[in-house]
Amino acid sequence: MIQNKYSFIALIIFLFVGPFLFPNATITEMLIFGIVAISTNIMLGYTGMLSFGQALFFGTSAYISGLMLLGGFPLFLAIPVATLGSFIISLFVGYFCVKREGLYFICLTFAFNQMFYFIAYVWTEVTGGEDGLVGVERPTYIDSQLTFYIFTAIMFLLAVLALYKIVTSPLGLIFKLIRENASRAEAIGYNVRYYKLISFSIASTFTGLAGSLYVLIHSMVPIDQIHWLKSGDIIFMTLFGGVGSFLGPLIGVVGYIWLSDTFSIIWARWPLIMGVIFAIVVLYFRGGMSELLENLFKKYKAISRKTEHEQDIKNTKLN
Amino acid sequence: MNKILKIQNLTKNFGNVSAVSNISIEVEEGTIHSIIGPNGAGKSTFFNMISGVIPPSDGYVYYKDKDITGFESYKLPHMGIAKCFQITNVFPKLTVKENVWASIFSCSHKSKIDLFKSMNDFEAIDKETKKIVSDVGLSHKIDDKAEELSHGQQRMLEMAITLGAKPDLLLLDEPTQGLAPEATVEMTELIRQLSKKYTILLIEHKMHIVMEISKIITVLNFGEKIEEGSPNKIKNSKKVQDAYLGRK
Amino acid sequence: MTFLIISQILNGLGLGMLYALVGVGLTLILGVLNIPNFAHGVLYALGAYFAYTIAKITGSFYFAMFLSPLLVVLVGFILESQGVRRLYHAHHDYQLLFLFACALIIQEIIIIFWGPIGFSLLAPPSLSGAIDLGFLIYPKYRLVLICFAFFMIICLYLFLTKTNLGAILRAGIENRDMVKVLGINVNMVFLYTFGLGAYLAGLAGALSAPIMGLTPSMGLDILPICFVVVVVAGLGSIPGAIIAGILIGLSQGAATIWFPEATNVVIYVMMGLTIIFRPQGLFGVR
Amino acid sequence: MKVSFLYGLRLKMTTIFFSILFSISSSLSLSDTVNILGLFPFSGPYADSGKLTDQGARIALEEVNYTINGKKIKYVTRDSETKAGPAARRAQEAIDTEGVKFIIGPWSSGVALAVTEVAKKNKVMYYFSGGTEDISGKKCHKYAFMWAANAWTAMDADLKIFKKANPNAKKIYLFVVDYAFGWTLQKYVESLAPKYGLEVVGVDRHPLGHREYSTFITKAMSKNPDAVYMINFGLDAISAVRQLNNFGFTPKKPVIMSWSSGFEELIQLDPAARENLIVGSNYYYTIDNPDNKKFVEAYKKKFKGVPPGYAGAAGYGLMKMTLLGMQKSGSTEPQKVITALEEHKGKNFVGDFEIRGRNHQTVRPFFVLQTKKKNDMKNEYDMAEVVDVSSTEQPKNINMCEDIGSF
Repeated sequence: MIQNKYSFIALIIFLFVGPFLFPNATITEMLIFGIVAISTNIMLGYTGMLSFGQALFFGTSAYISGLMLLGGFPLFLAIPVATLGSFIISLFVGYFCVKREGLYFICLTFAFNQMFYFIAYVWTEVTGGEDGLVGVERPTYIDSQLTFYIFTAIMFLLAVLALYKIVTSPLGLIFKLIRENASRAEAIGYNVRYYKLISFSIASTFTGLAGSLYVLIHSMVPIDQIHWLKSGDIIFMTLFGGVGSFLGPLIGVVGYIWLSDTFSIIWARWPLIMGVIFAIVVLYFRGGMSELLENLFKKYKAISRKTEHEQDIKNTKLN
Repeated sequence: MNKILKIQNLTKNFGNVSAVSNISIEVEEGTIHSIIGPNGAGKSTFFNMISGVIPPSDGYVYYKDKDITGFESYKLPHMGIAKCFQITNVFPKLTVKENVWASIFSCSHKSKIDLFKSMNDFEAIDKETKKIVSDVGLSHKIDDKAEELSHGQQRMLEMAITLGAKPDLLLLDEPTQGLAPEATVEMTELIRQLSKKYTILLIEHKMHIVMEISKIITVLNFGEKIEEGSPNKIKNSKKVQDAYLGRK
Repeated sequence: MTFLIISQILNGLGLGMLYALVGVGLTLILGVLNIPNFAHGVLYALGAYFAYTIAKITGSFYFAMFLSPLLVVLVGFILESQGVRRLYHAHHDYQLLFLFACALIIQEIIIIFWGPIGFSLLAPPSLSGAIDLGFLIYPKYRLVLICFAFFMIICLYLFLTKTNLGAILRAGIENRDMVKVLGINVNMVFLYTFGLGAYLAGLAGALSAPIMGLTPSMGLDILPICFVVVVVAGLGSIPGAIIAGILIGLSQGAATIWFPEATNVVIYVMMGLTIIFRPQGLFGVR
Repeated sequence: MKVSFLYGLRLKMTTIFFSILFSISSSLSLSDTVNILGLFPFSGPYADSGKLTDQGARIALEEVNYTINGKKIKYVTRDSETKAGPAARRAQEAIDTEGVKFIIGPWSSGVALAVTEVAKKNKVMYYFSGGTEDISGKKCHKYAFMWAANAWTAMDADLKIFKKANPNAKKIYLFVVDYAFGWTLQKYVESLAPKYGLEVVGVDRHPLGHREYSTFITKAMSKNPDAVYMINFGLDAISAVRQLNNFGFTPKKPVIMSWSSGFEELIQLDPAARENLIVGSNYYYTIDNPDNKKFVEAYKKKFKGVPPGYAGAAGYGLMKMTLLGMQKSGSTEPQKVITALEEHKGKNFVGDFEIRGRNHQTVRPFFVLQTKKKNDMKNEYDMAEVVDVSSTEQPKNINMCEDIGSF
C-alpha cells in the first residue's frame, strides 16, 4: 500500500515533469500508450492471458473516433462511442478467443488482428486503406500542444484511476485467482471463461480509449496502428516495463519509445539493439524495468541501512 | 434421514475402457460417507464426475433432488457443494487471507456491482475470513503468501478455501494425501469436527482413517462398487479383503 | 477456362507446398516444445539467404539447396540451446518476447551482412524457363518444386511414423508429459524438434528464393501465414498443417480467378470460418 | 520569434535541469542555423532506401558546404520506418527539440500524408518525393511540395513511348497494386490508353506486399496481351517481373514497369530476368546533362563507385529544391522560401522544371528506359538506357488540388 502511494506520487510528478523531459508529441504519445500498456497488463499480468491482438482494438477505436470527428461529431461524443465500439468488438472477439488457452489463445488473437487489419486495408472508402485516415482536426480548445497535453494527462489519470479501482476490487482478485490457478478458481465457484472475457474486455476497452485519443496527436489514423506489429509493440512495452506491478508497464512505454527514438538517431540498425535489450530482459530481468528499479531501490535502502547499522555499531562502541 | 446426494448408474468410458461403471450411491445428510478402493479403482474419475470436471458417459447425479449431472464445476459451489483437492491446489502467489476471502466472496456476493467495489467494503467477509483461517489454525500466517507455507499448512489452507464456500456438502478427495503422520492426525480431527456442520463425501484410500470416522463406506474396485455399509460390515467383508490384499 | 483452372491449381499447389513446409515446422515446435516460435519467419529468410550465398560461392544450386537448410538447423540449435531452453518454464509472454527479439536481431543481421536491398537467386538453367505441357505452359522450376516438396513431405511422414525419434516427437505432441515419463532425454528431444522445425523453415525459404526472391523482410511476411496455417490445421496436427497449407495455397489460387484483390484476405476469411465453425481447427486434437 | 508557451517554458527549464541534454542543441538551433530534417526509412519495409536517400541529400549539402545565406545548415535525420505513426511522432519531435523548419522525405503515401499534417500544423515546409498524388492533389496545402513527376505525366509518358517502340502492340494487361495510388494510376492508364491505340484487356489488382504472381500471370497470359503493364512498385514489381520471366512471358513480349525507381529495382533482377523491360522512372543516372554528370561523379566518388538510383537522386533533388528556395528568397523562413519557389522556372540535374504555384507540383521530365541485354552491358550498373523523356503536364481540370490555401 505504501509503495503504491509512492508510485502514485511519482506518477503525478512524472505528469508535471514529463513535458520538460520529452518533446511534446512524444510525451503525449507515451501517456496514450501508457493507458494501453497498463490496461493490457490487467489481462497479461493480472489475469495471465497473452493477447497478441491488442492493436485491433487500438486501431478500430481510432478509426471510429477519427470518422466521427471527420463527420463533425463533437469530441466528447466521439471518444465514448469509439470506446464503446471497442468494448463491443472485444466481446465478440473475446467470445471466440477465451474458449481457448495458452498458445491457441495467442494464435487466435493474432489471427483476429490480421483479419481486422485486412478489413481496414481493403475497406478504403471508410478507412483510407493504405494511406490511413487523414485530416482529423483537433477541436480548438485542445488545439495547442499544452492544452492537448493537459487533456491527455487528465484522460490518462482518469483511466489509470479507473483501472486501479478495478485492480483493487474483488474483480482484480478474481483475475489473480485465474492467473494463479484457473481450475481451482473454477472449483470455488468462479466462471473462469466469463471472467477471462471481462478481463479481455477491460483491457481492450481501455486500449480502445487510448486509440480514440491517438487520432488527435497527429490528426490522423495511420494503418500501421492496427497491424500485428503494433500488437507486438504493445506486448513488448508492457513486458519491458514489467507485469509485476500496476504502474510498471508505464515505465516500459516510456523506456521503449525513448530508447527506440534515441537509438534510431544513433544507428540505422537500431532494431538490433532493441532486440538485444529484449533478449537480455527476458533472460536476466524477467520482472522488467520496474522490478529492476525496485531492486536497485531495495539495494540502495539495504546499503543505507547497513551503513546506518554500522554507524550505530560504531556509536555504541564509542559510547 | 434426508438423502442429500443421489448418484444413479454413473458410468464413464474412455474409448472402450470403462473407468467407472454403473455406480449408484446415496449420501445421507449430516454423515461422513467414504469411498475407498485401491489405486486405480476409479475413485478419482468418480469424484471428477460428481464435481463436474469431466462429464459422465451415462447416469445421473441428483443434489437435493435436483439433477446436476454434467454441471460445469463453477456452478456447484453456488448450490452448496464444495470440493477439496487431492493435490495441494491453492493460489500460491496470493496471501492466505486472499485465498480464503476469494472463496467466501464467490458464493456470497449478490450483484455484479460488488465486483467493482473496494476490497475494504466487505466487513462481513473479512470477519468470516478471519474466523475460517483461525478454525484451520493459520491465524498467525494470515498475511503470508500461500507458497511460503509448509505443506501441511497448505493442506489446511486448502480446506479453509473449501469451507469458504459455506457448503452443505463437502467433497474431499484424499485430504491426507502426502501428509506427515502428525498432520494426518490433525486433519482427521478437523474432518471429524467438520462433520458436525457439513455432510461429507470423502474419497480416501487409507483404510484406518476411513474406518475411524465414516458412517457409511462404499468400496470400489476396477470401477465397480463391490461393497457398501458400516465400517464394521466393511471390516469383515471378504470381498474387500480380497480387493485390498490382492486377489488371486 | 480449364487451362486457367489447371494452372491455378498448380500455382496453388506450389504455394501451398511452401506453406505446408513452414507450417509443419511451426506445428512441430508449437506442439512438442509448446512455445510460439515467432522466429520461424526469420529462419525461413535465413534459409533463402544462406542458399544465395552458397550458390554464389560454390556455383552449385543443388548444393546450396542441400546445405542451406542444414545451416539454418545450426542457427536453430543455437537459438534453442542458448535461449529457448531457459524459457520452457516461463510464461508464453517471455518466450514470445525472446523469440521476437531473436527475429529482430536476425533480421537486422541479415541487413548488415547482405544489405537492405533484395536479390534474386536464379534456378540453374536446367530448371529455369517454362515447359510446354501441350495444354499449358508452365515454369519448370515450379513443377520441380511441387514434386520435391511433396517428396519431402513423404520423407517427413516416414520419419515421423517409422523412426524412433519420430515416434517420440509424435508422442510429445499428443502428451508432453509422456515424453518426460518415458525417461527420454527431454532436452535432446526438444533440441532435435527445434532443429527439424528450423530445417523445414530453412528449406522452404531456400526453395522459395528462385520464385519470390530474397528480401530482409521476407521473414516477417511469411510469419502470419504460418500462424494461420496452424490455426486452420488445429494446434499440433501435422497432417492438418500439410493439408491446411495446401488448402490455403489453393484458395489463394482460386481467389485470383474470381476475386483478385482478395488473395490475401482469403487466408483470413478461411481462418475466420474455421474459428467460428470448428474452433479446434480442421484436424485439431485438443 | 514566436514560440509557444510550453516551448519557451521548456527552454528555461531545460537550461536549469537538463542543460547537457537539450540546451546546447536547441539554443544553437534557434539562433544562427538552418535546421533541415531528412525523414527517411532506415528500417522497416523500405529500409533499403533510407541510407541511399540520405547519401543523396548529403551530396547536395556538400555542394553548398553546409551553409546557406551565411547560415550554417544543421541537417538531422530520423527513421520513418515507413510507418505513418512513428514518422509523424519523430517529425514532431525533431520540430520540437531540434527546431526543424524544413522536412524532406520520400516514399509511402501513408507516411507523406501523416507528415504533411504535421508540417501544416507546425508551419514547416515539406518537400516530398514518391508515389502519391495527394500532396499536389486532394491534400495539397501551402507547406507541402511534390518533387516526383505527376502520376498522369508519368503514365502518359509510359504509354506514349511504349507505343512508339512497339507500334504493333494493341492489347495490354494491367497488374495494379491495390491501394489508392495504384488505383489513381490505373484510372489514368485506362483513360489514356485509347489515345495511343491500346486496349486494356484485363486488370488484376493484387495486395501490397504480394510476392507470388503465378496465379495472376497465368490469368494474364490466357488473355494473350502484347504487353503486361505493371502498376506496382519495389519488391512487388521485382517479384512480378521475375516470375513473368519464369513463365516465359519476357523476353518474348515486353513488360512495362510504369512507376519504377529504376536503378534500385533493376539491380535486384538478374540480367536474364530483366530483358525487354520498359521502365518509367523519375530518375536514371545516365540522364545526359552537365548537372547530372556532376552529381553522379560526386556520388560515385563518395560511395564506392555505385551510381545513384532514384533514392539517392530524390535525396539530392529534394535538398536541392529546398536550398534553391532559400537561395532565391535570401531567407530561411519557410513561408518566404515557399513563396520564392512558387512558379519558379529553372534547370537542374533532371532537366527543365517548373514549380506550379496552384498545386505545388514540380513539373519536370519523366524518363522511360529500355533495359539492355546482358551482352550489351558495359558494366554491372549499365542496365538500361534512357529512350525518351516526357514532361507533359497533367491537365488542369483533372488535378484534384482545388485550393492550395494560404499560410
